[in-house]
Amino acid sequence: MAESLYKENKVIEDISAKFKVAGKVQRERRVWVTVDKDNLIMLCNFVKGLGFEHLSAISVTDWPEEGTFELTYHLWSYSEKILLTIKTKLDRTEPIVNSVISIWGENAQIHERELHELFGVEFEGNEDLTPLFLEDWDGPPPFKKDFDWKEYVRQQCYDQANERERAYYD
Amino acid sequence: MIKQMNEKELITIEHIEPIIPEDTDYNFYFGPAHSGSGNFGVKLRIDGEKVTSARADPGYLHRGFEKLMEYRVPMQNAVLSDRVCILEALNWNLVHAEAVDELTGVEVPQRARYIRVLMAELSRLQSHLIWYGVMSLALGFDTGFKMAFGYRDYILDIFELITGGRVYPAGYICPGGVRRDLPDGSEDKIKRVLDQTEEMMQKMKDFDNIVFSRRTKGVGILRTEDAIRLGATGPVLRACGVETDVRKDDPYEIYDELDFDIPVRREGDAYARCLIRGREMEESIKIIKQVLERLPEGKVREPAKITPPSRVKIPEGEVYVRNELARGEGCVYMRSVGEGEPYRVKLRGPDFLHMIPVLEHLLKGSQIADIPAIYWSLNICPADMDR
Amino acid sequence: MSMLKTIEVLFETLFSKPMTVKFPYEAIEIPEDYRGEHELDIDKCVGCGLCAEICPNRAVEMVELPEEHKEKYPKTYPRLDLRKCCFCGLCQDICPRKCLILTKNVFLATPDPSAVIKNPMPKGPQ
Amino acid sequence: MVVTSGTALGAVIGTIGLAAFGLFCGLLYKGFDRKISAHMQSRIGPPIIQPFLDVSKFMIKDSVQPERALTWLYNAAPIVSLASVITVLLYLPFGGLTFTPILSGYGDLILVVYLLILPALAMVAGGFASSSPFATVGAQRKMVTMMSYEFPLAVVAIAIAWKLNQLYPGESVFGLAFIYSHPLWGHVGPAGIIGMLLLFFSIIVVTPGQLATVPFDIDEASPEIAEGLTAEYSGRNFALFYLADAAKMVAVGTLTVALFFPYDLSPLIGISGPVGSFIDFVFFLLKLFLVTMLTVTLIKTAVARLKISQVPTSFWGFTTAIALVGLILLVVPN
Repeated sequence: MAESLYKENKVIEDISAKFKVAGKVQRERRVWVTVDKDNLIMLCNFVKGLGFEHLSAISVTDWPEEGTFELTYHLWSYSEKILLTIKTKLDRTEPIVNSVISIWGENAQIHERELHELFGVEFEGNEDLTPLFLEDWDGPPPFKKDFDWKEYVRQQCYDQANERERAYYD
Repeated sequence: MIKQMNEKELITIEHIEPIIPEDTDYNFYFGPAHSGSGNFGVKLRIDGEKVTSARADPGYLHRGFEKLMEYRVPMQNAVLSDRVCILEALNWNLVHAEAVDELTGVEVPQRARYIRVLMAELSRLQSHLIWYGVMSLALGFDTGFKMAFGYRDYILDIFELITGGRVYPAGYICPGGVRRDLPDGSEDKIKRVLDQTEEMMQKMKDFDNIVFSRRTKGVGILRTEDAIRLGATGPVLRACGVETDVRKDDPYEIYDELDFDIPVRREGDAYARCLIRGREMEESIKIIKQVLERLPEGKVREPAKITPPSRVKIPEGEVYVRNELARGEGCVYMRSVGEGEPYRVKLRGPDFLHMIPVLEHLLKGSQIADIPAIYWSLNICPADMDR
Repeated sequence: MSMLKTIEVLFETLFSKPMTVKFPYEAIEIPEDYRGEHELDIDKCVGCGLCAEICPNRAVEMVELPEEHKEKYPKTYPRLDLRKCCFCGLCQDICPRKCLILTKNVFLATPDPSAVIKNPMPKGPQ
Repeated sequence: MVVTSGTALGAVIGTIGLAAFGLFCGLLYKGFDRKISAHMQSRIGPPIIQPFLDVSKFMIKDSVQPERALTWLYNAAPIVSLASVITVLLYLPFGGLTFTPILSGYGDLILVVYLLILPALAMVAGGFASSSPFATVGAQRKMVTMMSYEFPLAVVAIAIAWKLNQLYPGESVFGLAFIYSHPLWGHVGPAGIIGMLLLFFSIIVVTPGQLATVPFDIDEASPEIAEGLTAEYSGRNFALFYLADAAKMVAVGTLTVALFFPYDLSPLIGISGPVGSFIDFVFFLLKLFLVTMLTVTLIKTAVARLKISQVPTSFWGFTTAIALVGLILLVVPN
């Protein structure tokens, strides 16, 4: 199946010519690029110019042992028909990165709003980081690995009198 | 007689100020508790009959699948995956199963790949029928609603026969292939159902002039660059002139061996979206017929027996899978660190973008009477937005 | 114009057979391996607990039988909590002895809460 | 108003009997309407007596009242609505000429046409009184529909009265009993026939407007404004509205039959006396059934709802034009 991955390698060459990145072609139409936080925005601008207009998704993976958040931007180019994933690492304690709204518009804005709510990542330049799904949630960001939801539920709404709940908790 | 509850026993609900329109400018909740909107709310600011601003209010169906899937093995996640959006349960099964297959690198038997495409396309057909039913109900055409759900029931009978459940296939398309082989005699049952669906599509063409063209032409127009900027995918994007379909651009399963074409229109209004979905149903029927002719023999699942959760190991790696669902592009990013459960799963539903950025953009400046037409022409499903 | 076409279609449907059936008097028959209520054949069950392990909703629990059956059935047997169960049939597929089968019975609405927990019971008269 | 049927007591008993039979007939026709439109959509549909079950169910349920509602108007609206429909029934030649209408007089066609507004007006008042935003929007929309379908209806009434006046000058042309006994179809030339057909067509379009059935049910369009007008009503109040709606269907149907199909069967077959009048009565019910099925059921199943902005234009523009052409064709060439 590995016919000539010419287009994919060319993408990596274009990118690594300008930025210090670690690129990898996983299979046809799948290119993975890791870049450090500082020149993320410049890379995104450059890549948008290359034709990657469609921001498919932004996702965060939480690595508590390493103390980092790993941000992945999945971009699809309608013309090249390749999916480029840009990965970057953020410090876990104060995860701040500048927002890509200027590049991909409301599509990025709504993804960032969700990640801010579920992981607590700060996106500079995105004013509307108001709660999206969990309106009046006062607990810590729930999707982080070290959020012990069992403990949280036990404190918040464990009602001793209810026999079924007691059976569940003890 | 009914015991009169005296004042004390009544639960006192703190007084809620109802919204009485002072003059023409007031709030209007096309909200969750509303028969025309599904469990999802839009806060509209209305001046007279025009909508001046719209703000989506999601979160009524947030079940946290991405967190749940971190505690279960892929086989259990397959059962979970069809609840992400039950209107196209099998398509979501396919996305999840492919992600796990690519991670584990298992060689899915050829027969299973054909059955997977067969079931995914049947699921797309019934999803478009649901859209047609609910859209005509929103426009007041009751007959379209009753007939669409009536004909969709024939497709559900096929699901009942093959997967054992009408709406919930319970992970029929699972990592490694499909859970059960097709019962014998199901091929001609499927062919009969296709004829019945074609019968319904002929009726849709007959009803077209009364319902759709008058209420949806020139309504909710989306320009091409807005569509891309707002993240629209699938029929919504193809209605604005962008010729893209994940089954053609980023082929998966056996779509590259099948021949079908992608309907594209330029106008970008609600009527174009309706026409595209009608044409897509014809393409799906074409695909199903091709699959039925070339269905090979053989096994239907790579590890025939289900390995118990304690001994399941997913090799380390990360993968991003894109599929063409009935509503748009559905993707799964799965990251594994070598244990039995995936380390991180990110589900990207098409409606996450259609219901918040695209809907807010389209509703601004529209008439009140056009809200249902715009709302349902996007074929929204709150389940795969909230996840 | 297509208004007449619609009326023609409606009159055609008026005199053709309706799709629906009058449910309690006549019903659409349920196909063979439909995923309905569970049925445990306790003699074949060896109490391996695989069904409890695979259940995505943790609805299956291995329990011992009450005292009077203990000596005949010493092992632990699956107890099903139908409130949690989503009838996915994974327990039926993983069972090595094929003794936990999902039947075609789907009429599970019941007023008394105890019928929701299906305890493993030996078949036939005690 | 001259009370023709003898003593006041006779009138009271006649009223009660007519009201009961009108409501029974209305609910029965609603049952037929749901059954036939169900079969048109290839499904079995509820039993014919379903409306009776619905009404009895509503009667049992207790009627919850919103806290901020204007209580007296909120509770009076359903009663006024039902009462006004029953008074309309009194004027109509219900059941052919065998039973002369209990109240009849000189200008009762005009009175009936405008009395038919009262139930809708009562519903609007109820909607405003219940102070729910959905009901308020629904009430505004109902007023728009009411205002717009009056014009073509008036044109039809005047056309027929004008033609009758030409044929029989000096008679009480607006009296429904007179109209019922002088069918027009025989006395008009081909142009008149076309005129009558056009008038009948505009009545077909007006009837859904009066009854708020599908193309014009924007006042309780569920997808846009959930249940609109009657959003806050439940229990007995809603039952009264439901009955008023059923009786109104019979009233509007009878008016159409009186204006356009006032023929009796018994003279043709030559049987007179009690059996003849019974045959007439059954024939009338059959005519009423056909007219209702045509104007309510078929249109409800075949057409989608109009937008609020399209309702006035479709009535003032399209329907009125057809009615006026019908009027001219009917009246001018004699």
